Amino acid sequence: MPKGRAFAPQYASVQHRDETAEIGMWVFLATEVLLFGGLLFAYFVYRHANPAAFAEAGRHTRIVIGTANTAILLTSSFFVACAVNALQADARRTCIAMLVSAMLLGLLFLGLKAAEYAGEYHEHLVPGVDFSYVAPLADGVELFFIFYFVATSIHAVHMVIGIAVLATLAVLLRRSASTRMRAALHSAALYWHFVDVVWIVLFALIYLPGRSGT
Amino acid sequence: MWRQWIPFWRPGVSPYGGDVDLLFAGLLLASALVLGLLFFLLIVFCVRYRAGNPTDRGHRVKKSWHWEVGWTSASLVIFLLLFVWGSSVYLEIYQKPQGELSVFVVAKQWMWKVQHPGGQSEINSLHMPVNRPVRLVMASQDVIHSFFIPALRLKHDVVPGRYQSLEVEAVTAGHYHLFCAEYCGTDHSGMIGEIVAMEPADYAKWLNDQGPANSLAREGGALFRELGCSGCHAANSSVHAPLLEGLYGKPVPLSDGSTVTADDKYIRDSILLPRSQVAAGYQPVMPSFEGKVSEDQLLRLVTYIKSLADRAP
Amino acid sequence: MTEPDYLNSAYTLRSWFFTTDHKRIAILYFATLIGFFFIGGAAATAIRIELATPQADLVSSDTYNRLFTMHGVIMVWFFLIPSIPNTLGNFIVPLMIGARDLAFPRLNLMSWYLFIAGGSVTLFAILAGGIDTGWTFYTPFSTLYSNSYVIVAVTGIFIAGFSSILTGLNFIATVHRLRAPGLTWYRLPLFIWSLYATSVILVLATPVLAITLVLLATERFLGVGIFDPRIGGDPLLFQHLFWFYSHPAVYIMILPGMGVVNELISCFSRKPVFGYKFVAWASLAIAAVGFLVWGHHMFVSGQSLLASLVFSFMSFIVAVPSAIKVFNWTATLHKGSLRFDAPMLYALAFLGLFTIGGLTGLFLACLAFDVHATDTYFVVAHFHYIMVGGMVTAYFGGLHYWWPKITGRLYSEYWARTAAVLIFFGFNLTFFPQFVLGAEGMPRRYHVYPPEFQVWNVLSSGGATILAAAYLLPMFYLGYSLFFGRRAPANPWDAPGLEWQTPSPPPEFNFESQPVVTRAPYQYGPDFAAEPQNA
Amino acid sequence: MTNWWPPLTLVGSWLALLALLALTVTLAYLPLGSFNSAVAIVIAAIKATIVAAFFMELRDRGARLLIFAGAGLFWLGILLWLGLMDFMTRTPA
Repeated sequence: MPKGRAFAPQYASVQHRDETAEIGMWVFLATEVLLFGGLLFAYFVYRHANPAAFAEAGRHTRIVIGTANTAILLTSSFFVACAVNALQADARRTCIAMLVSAMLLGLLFLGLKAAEYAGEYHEHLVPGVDFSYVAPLADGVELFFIFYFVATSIHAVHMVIGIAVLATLAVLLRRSASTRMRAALHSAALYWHFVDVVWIVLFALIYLPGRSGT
Repeated sequence: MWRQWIPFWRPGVSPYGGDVDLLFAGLLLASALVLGLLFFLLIVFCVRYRAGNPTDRGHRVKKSWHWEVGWTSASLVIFLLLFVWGSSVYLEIYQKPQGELSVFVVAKQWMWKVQHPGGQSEINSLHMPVNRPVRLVMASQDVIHSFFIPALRLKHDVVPGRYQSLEVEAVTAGHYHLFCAEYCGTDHSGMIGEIVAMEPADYAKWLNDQGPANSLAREGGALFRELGCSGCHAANSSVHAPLLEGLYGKPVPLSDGSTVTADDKYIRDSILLPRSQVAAGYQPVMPSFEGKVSEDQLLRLVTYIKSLADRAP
Repeated sequence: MTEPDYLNSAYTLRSWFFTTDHKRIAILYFATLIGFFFIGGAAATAIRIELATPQADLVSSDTYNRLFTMHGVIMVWFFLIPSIPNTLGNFIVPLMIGARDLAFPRLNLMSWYLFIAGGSVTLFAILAGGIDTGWTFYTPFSTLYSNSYVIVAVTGIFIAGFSSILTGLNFIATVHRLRAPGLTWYRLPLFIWSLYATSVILVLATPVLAITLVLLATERFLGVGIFDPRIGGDPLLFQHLFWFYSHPAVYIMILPGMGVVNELISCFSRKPVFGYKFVAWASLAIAAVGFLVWGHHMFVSGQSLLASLVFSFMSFIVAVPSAIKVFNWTATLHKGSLRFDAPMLYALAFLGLFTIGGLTGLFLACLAFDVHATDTYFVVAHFHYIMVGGMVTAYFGGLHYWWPKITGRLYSEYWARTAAVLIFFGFNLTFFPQFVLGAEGMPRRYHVYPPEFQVWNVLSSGGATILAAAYLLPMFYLGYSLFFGRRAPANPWDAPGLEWQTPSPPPEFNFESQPVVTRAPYQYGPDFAAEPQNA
Repeated sequence: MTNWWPPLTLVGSWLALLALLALTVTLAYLPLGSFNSAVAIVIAAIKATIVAAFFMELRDRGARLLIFAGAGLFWLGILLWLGLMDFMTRTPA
């Protein structure tokens, strides 16, 4: 049996291994699409049933925080893409710096998200914990906020995992930049960008409805 | 007659029961032919081509496309025919209820409560006249149940949160099983009853024998006052609330600009979820009666409001 | 001196529980699944004993409800879904395609640990007091009215779901990237095609189940109304989400069985599978169209008429590729040279039982008849013909076929054939009467029932006794063969597949040198030169 | 090693994404009636495509990865299409 190779015995070459890892990552992302897909389906069903309530509820979200967070996440994605590119150019220090910046932006995102949650808690908009909303359409508004909290918290869990992965990679990259690390960084980057894409969609569904007053 | 070929199956006694039975017979026949052919081929091949049996194994069928395309399209055509047949009978079963005789059915863990329009009520049984369509209005108080009468070849789920209308009709007098077919908890298998289909004269007599009862609408009216609804929904009330006379069946403009028809579901929702669909020009001040009224009280209230349909507002 | 086989490469516990060898992981899965099969089977036995009489005499209603829920949950998620993919698939796929391992061996081990974790959590829920919702967890019963360990059980299934996803992901990457040189797609054995199709479903359907279970647990835990009509939620939304996973899951449970049967029928008739390309693409067609039919579980639930019509239509369409397969298998026998070893008996039993299951599926796809038959024993009989008559039979067939490869031992052919015949008759006696019961209108999940249904129930319970005994038999003769069976040669069936070109049991990295493939699969018999495929 | 500069495509995508974000927020406040939600979703789709094509490097990859990336979306489409079909075509019973 082959020993002392840089890659596992089922592969023929480093490139073979990395391409397989990339395929695996994309299959995983397809899975993730359907995970959030179930939520989207629920969202559209209830939005279809309560269009006015969803517009009204949309106006109760904090668009400033939402927009800022979107910009933050887009920028962090940009940094991660740069990190991948920098490592390809053997600029290991730049790569680490980019990863750390992306992580910090991710943490900033989570911080803003937490502030947003706190605000909603004070406004009694947390279904199941403290929800009181006296107005017509209150039920539809509650359905919206259930979706809002489930979707954003699952997204936040993904963010936490992503930050942890980036942190691990940043630490490991300080030691060496083996081909294995490049493949790992590539997969991690795909994951981070995917979490970004999910947020782009959530942003459109959560923060934008009802802004024009209709 | 083809029916005798399904010996264990008692004939359906609804107007479309025969159609369902015929469909079943057709499916059985088609399956029997396919299975027969398959088993025949299996046995013939197994015997003839067993290892060691000297037989002609040359001239194997090489080009498979003809066969493949052949049996693919044959199955497709048969399946499409079955689809059309099954669907047409289905539309017949679930046609829009026309019956002028409305009976309310409330399902709850684990019983069927039946309310006749004249106020007669029964539990786990439903008396109905033969050869006359009856419109069932069904509601569930807790979980999903399913109203299943095998003899009528009829079944429909009763989902909480909505009214389900269903037309039933029996052509032969008799006692038939009523089952709950959707699993609903501990006593699911105890949630059974019977359908008693009677000649019209017997049915009239049965209704009479149930003793003098208040009509559902009158009981609903009493409830309307008891629950304090009349305090607001009255012409001389100090609270600005919509009048309910002449409301039923009319379009209602809502505060969000849309319009709904004041049907059973709208009235029911307005009692339970008053904040969801607020009539235009009114404040959402009505308290929710969620949890305060049971499904059968709701039925009475709805019937009462329905009975006001002809009065001038 | 050749290197030691995978069973003898190391003996420590560590070498088993931290192995990344796909063959050892397959064995780990196999041992686990035997346990779950017997737990699920014990519940089934209790159910059949209880149903021998119309009244309640063995258990209370609450216990009965917990029994059938446990039977369903265990058998679906902890036996049928992982059965062929994770045991035979794990073992055979790399061997069949000439790879040294799966693409992601550590992910493979992790999937087993996730499975164990999910299984333990679910078993805990069962031991702590059970779940009484039925395996379908319909709302609002499961969220508001059930007084049992729903959240715990759902957590277990959620975890096991990720095990499925990892397995599917691993197979997809493996089949795409690790095929031996020369092994083009159309040279792949059909078992690989069907596992590939299965993996597609595993990867794309399971996450929807995961999110559905999250929503269910959230609603139950916080009391918010996601599916609860009190604030305008819709209980049917749950059913849509649930069946979007659970109908394709039925194909997860049958496609691998079909794959095994291809191998068996071809091997024991000494002929290539008739219409290889049709059968291969039929697997993918089933996987794809299988996603379009879920609403046929909801014909009487109050979904829109249009939806019912569309879903009924799609359900007929999805039957076409299955029909193609049955015809092709039958045609494969034509002018073959048939040997009736135990695996072939299982394959023939599969053919008959699966066809009955498939045909009765058409009954249920037919809208008007479904109104009568849904939620009755007709449905129970139908899916047991597919799941047990189809999948479990194929599983046993595959197990006997590859047993010499996996263990390096030969079992008693006499006992194996006896068991196959007993299973076939026991199975039919158990489940055929249930078609009659369903047609007569006996609803499923009934603890007590009107006395007129007793005759058929007694027949069914009698059959179940035979079936239970027949399922126990292989435990003995296969167990015996492990210790006392004759040593198996590398290729006991004289088959051309790559997995037979390496010693039994295979060495740790499967092949001594990288095999190269030069021809199509299933080249049996005198028509094809006996040159080894492993050049 | 220190004189690495980010490629223009990445910078360009990033700026385009931020611009689209500004655009979608602005458009959300314009009274377009039912077009508001359509616009929001279309812009979200464009943004997602930019991320996928440039950040996730899909534009340099072969057909196989495109199929893998598309499969999830395709099946999501099935879920939404057939699922919503029921809810949109229900008639009150």
